[in-house]
Amino acid sequence: MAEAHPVGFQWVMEAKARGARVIHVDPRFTRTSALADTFVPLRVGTDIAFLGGVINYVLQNELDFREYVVAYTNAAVIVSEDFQDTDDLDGLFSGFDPETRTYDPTSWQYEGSETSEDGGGDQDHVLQRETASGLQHETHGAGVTSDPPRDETLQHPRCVYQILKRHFARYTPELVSQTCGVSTEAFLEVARAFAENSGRERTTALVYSVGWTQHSVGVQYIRTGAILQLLLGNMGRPGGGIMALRGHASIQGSTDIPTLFNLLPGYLPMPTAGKDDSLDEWLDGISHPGSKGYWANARAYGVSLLKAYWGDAATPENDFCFDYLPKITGDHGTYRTVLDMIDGKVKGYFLLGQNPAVGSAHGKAQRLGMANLDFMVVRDLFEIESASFWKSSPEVETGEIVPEECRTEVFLMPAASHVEKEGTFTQTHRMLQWREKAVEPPGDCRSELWFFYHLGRMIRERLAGSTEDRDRPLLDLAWDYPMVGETDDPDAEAVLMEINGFDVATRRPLSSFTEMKEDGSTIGGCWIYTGVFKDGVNQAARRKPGSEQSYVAPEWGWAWPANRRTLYNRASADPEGRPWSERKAYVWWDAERGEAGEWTGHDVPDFEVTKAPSYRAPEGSDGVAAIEGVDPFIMQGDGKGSLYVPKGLIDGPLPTHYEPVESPFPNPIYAQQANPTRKEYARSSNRLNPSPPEAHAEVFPYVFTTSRLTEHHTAGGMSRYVARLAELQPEMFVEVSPELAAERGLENGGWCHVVTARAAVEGRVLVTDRLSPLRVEGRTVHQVWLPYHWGTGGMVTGDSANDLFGIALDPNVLIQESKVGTCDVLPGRRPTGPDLLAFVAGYQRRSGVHDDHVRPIVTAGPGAGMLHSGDETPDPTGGS
Amino acid sequence: MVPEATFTSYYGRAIVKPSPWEADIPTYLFAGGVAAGSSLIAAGADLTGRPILRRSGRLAAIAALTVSMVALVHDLGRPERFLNMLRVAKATSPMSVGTWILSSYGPFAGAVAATEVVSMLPSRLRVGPLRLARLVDRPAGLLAALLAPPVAAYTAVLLSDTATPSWHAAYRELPFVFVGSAAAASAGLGLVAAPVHETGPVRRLALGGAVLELVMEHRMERTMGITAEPLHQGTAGRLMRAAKVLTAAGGAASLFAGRSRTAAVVSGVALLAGSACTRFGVFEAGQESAKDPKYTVVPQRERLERGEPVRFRERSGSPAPSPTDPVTGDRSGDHRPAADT
Amino acid sequence: MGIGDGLSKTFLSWPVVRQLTGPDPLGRGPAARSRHTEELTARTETADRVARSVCPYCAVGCGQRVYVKDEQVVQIEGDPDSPVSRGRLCPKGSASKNLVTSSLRETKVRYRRPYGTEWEDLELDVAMEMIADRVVKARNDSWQDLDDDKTVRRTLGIASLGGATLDNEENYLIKKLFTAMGAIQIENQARI
Amino acid sequence: MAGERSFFGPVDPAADAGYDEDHPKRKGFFTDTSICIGCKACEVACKEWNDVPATHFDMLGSSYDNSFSLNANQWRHVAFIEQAKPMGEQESGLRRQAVALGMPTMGPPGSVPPEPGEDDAVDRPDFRWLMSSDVCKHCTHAACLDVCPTGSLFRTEFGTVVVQDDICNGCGYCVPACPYGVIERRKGPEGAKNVGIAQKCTLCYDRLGAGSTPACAQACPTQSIQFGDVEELRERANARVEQLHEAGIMDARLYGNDPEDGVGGTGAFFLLLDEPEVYGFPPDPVVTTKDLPHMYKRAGAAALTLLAGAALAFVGGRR
Repeated sequence: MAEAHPVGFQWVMEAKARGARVIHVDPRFTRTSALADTFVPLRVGTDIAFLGGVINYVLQNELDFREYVVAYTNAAVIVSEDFQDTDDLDGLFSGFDPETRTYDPTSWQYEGSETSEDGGGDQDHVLQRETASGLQHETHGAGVTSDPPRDETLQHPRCVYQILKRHFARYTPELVSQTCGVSTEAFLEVARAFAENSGRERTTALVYSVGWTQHSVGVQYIRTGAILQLLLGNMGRPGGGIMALRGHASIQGSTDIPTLFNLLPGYLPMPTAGKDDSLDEWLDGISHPGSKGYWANARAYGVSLLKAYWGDAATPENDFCFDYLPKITGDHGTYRTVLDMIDGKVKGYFLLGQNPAVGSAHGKAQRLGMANLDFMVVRDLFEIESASFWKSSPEVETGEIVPEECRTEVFLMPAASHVEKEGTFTQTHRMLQWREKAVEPPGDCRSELWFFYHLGRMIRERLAGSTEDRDRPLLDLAWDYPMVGETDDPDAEAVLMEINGFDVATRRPLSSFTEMKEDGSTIGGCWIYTGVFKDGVNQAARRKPGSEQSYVAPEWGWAWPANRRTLYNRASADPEGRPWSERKAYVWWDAERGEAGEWTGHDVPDFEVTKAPSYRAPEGSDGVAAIEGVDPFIMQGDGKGSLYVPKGLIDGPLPTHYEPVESPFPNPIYAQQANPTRKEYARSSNRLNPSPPEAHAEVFPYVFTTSRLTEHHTAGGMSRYVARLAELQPEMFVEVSPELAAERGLENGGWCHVVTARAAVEGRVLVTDRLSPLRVEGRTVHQVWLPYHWGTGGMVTGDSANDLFGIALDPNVLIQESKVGTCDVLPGRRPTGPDLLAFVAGYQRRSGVHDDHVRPIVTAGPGAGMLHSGDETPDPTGGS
Repeated sequence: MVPEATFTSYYGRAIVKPSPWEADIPTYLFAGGVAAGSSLIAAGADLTGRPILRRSGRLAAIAALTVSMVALVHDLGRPERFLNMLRVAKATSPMSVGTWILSSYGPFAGAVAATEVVSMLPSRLRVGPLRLARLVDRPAGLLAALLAPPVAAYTAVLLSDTATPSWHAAYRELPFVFVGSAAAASAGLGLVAAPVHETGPVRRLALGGAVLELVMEHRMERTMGITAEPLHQGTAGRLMRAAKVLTAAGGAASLFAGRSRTAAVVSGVALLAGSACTRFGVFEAGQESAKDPKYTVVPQRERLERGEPVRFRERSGSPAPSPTDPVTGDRSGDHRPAADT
Repeated sequence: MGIGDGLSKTFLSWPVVRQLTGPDPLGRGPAARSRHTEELTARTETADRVARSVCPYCAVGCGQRVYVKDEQVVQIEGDPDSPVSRGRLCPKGSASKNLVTSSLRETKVRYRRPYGTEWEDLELDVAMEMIADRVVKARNDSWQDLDDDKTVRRTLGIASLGGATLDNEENYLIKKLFTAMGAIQIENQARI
Repeated sequence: MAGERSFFGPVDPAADAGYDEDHPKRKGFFTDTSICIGCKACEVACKEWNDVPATHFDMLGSSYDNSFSLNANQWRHVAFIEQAKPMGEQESGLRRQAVALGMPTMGPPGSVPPEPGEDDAVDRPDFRWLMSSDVCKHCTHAACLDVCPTGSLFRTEFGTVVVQDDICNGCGYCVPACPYGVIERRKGPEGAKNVGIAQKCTLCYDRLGAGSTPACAQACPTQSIQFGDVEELRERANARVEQLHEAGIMDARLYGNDPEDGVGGTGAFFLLLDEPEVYGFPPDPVVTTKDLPHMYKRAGAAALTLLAGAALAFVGGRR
């Protein structure tokens, strides 16, 4: 956190100064570790084992916050008797189909709902994996039965609590030590600290940076954290929670208002062909009729969005132009798309402030994809590597890209900087902050708002008069914004107003998504952002000084939803609505307020303000009315925190330790080596290093990981071109322990290169005690660390660490595993030119990842050893 | 010798910075010394009727002064701002003090050189105001001579009033080394320039200067502790060894300079060279001492280990030391080790 | 008179005279001050205006104040009012002015024609027309009404990556336009 | 007004330099290195505000320090020290390594199979990573200021020491005078402003005039760099040391806070966790001008010696 989010770290230091204990768990000793009370180094890719161990410690010693757990989580719910855990099936859950490598989740359901309408029967995990459906759950869990059978004593052998207890029983301190390379003593210290600092009077916050998501089990990493925090009663309470430290100014915003293939604004799913063929099918798939919670109103959100898109053309008669929405049919993610580029299936590619030639996994695939397009538009501040791939990428040196033979037409369009345009960012705290425009952009620099508005205008002009059905969505598009400024920019505030939504007839801005209508009388571009223009005021532009308001600072910017700063904060009060403790009071029920009592407190209550704790839903109710006074998790189908997830996750209802896709170790717990449901594009241009039980894993004996440095920003597009930052970390380097340096003959300040089946990357050697070898499964493992900021452009250049990774994805969200891999490390500089290709090919040969090599993905159960060449056909170009 | 010191540093990086000065500054030190000594010799020669020695002294002084001024200006980062030196008169700055000394000395040295040149003109050309030259000739020469010793001596303070370990630690003896060096060099120049019959005084001055320089240099090294090391190492070491040999040889040869013109020239050249080597050697040693954190850390660390950090202590019972001498070393508890830098 | 006054003023402002006549005989303080020093003003004081902004780097969301003088950004520093950052910035945020005023910034459209080996210049409006043409053509050429008999109404020929560094309003228009266009491979850093 | 302590000893430097009674309180920095995260925001914020050029684009291989030192183009410098020492009660995690599980070795080629007792070898000493942002000390008795022959370096009303860029002629004398090696003559790069003249931290003199905080202190994310009235900062520092000692970090000590030290105390002082020289500070710095009167005496004596010697040479020669 100190490393990549230094200013956020001030609050950790503040907490520390007030007596908080800071524990840092990381593969290497970082700037954060330097200031932590305790640093625990662990083997990369073993976080589930580590946190699973803490969960086991909590459960075995009954240290959970029982009152919270019983009232607010699904601990008491009884699960189907068909459910079989990984313990029974050697690393697989019940319902596994080795052919498709997916689960039929019917047996995971709550008792009694296995066959019900919203049970598992209708779930198509193959499709869900392809469409990264896990991302839809950013705001909510998948729809689950609202009223399952419960045992509040938590004694029923099939209640979630007991299942959890059995599931994690394997994660003993000894197993944690053996798997993670952490001493039992250090592990127990963390477990004790976690438990001791949670409960009625105290809370523990869990902070991760998004390296956690870059694993083939990334979603389950976070699930493990969530289970632990729910057990300890740390969710929805001040000083608790799980904080994701995201890495880009508006990455939260670009997820909320997604530029993502499977989502529409507000986490509405992109319709899937064959499943969402009508407005009703699409909306019912979201609202799960019969479920509790705010998703029951999905129709209002969806219709308001369609109205925002197609305005007057969207009418009840034509299902609000639902047909205009293109349909997805599977995986259209960025990695799939890049491979399609290599295969010649993509014609045009827009890069908007993103530098995948350096920042995405498997840099070579990225660049080869770019070299095989009709045209590419790069919008950036600088001439980044992705703009000049045709003349300066490593493949030009190796002869894989020949400028004279590369047909891609490239437009490098200079972009306006953050001070040259106005608009909102949504940062990691879900808060929208409005930026004022300071100056006009120089020269041809333009904002994305300008570019896309005018591009749309010009396309519409070209299609005007077209009678083609396909052109209706463009021609009917509501594409009319007031122009401002010297360069004819669309008015960003008008766009924000559309996002917020308004009443069509009166143009009165909506103050809350509860005002959205199903009949098309309101528009709203992103329902969760409704309220940002409450009372016609740009709430995101509020800047009441922090020193003049409470510590929650509700009058600075605006946080979705409804300006709530802590989600699910109803959980900060006990079931009766009283604060769990005076120390930790945050939101509570005040029976004296209003007509019959109201929720009040430091934050906007994340609950219906007048719904008393004593409220119980009438029989047969659904939607918001079904949320009872003791259901804090109002976006969940049952109003409860999910310790166990019967629906919505591709790889299992509970997290379980799988080895990284590339690992020098066999899974110490199960025969199933790695995530059996992961997405892997097996093709010659995407070689993955062998791992047990495959042979030749020893060719890549070391584990490597990457991360950011304080001095740089992701792929370097905003730091390597900036002198003040470039000089602070001017060269690519590789951190190794003194022990590894001795083993491989590496000298501090000298050169070394790191090799995988994809690439060899060189850097200067930094020998440091901050990395230390770990003892894992009875032997010593060395870990290597690389920053990933460099490329061939900018003021300081160097090899790109992301070139080392192959492509293997988490099945829930299709995010790549780019935080762990295996490698070899050699002293000196890497070969150059064609020799480099031969050098890497030599490693491929020795490690057995030859041309028609296919990895065994399922290593347990009846499908063990089955080859999944069907996942991907070899690419025609042959690749590397 | 001081045993090899163990000490801690930050990646072996220097703590204090070496001066940004290059060969200009030791050249300036040397030339300034020659100028000052030459002015003294010229005045003595004038008073004792040694016209060739007088002339050579006066011309040498202005030539050396010119060299030194050029070197000084050339060394500036912003030579065009040279005159900013006259913006203030700072007693705390040896360079400011030196500037004002030179500003006082320079005009007289220049004037007397001018009158000397006038005296060399054929009499038909000595017309108008030039005839007045005779009137200012001797007074100007004597004033130049009176101002000359500070010119020779202040340069030692210039170096010592720094945090450069080997310069600062030498501050007690360095002025004597430098005036000795100035005397020897200027006398050496006199030996080269003047006929034997006029060089009696400069032979004595040469010998005296050489002895003073050698003796005080020896004493200096003994009081500097570890910071004397750079005087024996590398380029500085070679220069200092050469300086000693040349100065000693020049001094010895001066004993025969009264008999042999050759010996006089040899002695003179050796003394000039010796003086130059001394200036360059001391300069270089200081630069090296600044580049190695050892010479900053070790003396200070030793002080701390002894429990004698440099700390201000109010003299008990007595209100204030004399205003003119606020900080000299007689205050109780004000420890003054040999090599405090 | 005037000249005399000027000379005397000049003489009296000569620091040596100030040393001799004032409270600073050593010439360390008031006597040594230059006119430039007396006139020194922080450029945050002389700025024409201040824009309230937010750091463009990571997702902490630190407040920034952007000082503008003569339509140039002259300083960017932390906004002490921000309850997020309390005026503090990390090295990247602190380098924001360097980012937006960097001489390496592209301010002209750069064009690389197919099989080209060098960048060429292109007028902005020409570039826009060319891009619009190519989008329309690529869309037409790769249009797909059906996929396995299922209605899809889309193109798989146009892809986009990026958005995490952009504004919400921009992401909104990007998604809106691409969706209307039928382009679905619209992705950003959140997938990475 | 100058006085008996103008060269050494506790004094209010602004008053000593001749500012009148109602000059502002002395301003300075208290840099608490125990909470420095080494982010270098101070370096960048300083360079942005003061337009200090970027010149050093080489990796040094000294932990994360690629800025080398304080110099003309580096007015803040963050030191990084990796040490085999414990940080108070901190559990670095790097000390206790492997637990011997007595399992059979199955190391692949390329990894060294553990020998009997290797676990002890893996059991390394403890570790800590120190970071510290260095800056000009703004000494009470500032040698750079004292030796400056042009009056370019001067004492401000805030008690700080500042170079006047319009005056400095680049004589370079301040460079060797500084006991901390802070100030330097700017050598380049070409086209940068103020090349050829002495450069160092001004404690953002222009910002102070506007009532603002110096750029580095304003940026510092963890308030490792604290700006304020020196007197108040000294109290804060003492309290902080006490607090750290209570927390078991007995290494904590202040550096430069003592008005009776060799430079009369510094305006920018530090809380360190090891000996000063570990961070590249001189352990017991003394302002060189403390000895200046003595130097002048010696030089006077030497000058008289020369005069007398010359006179003797001529007088004695009368024989």
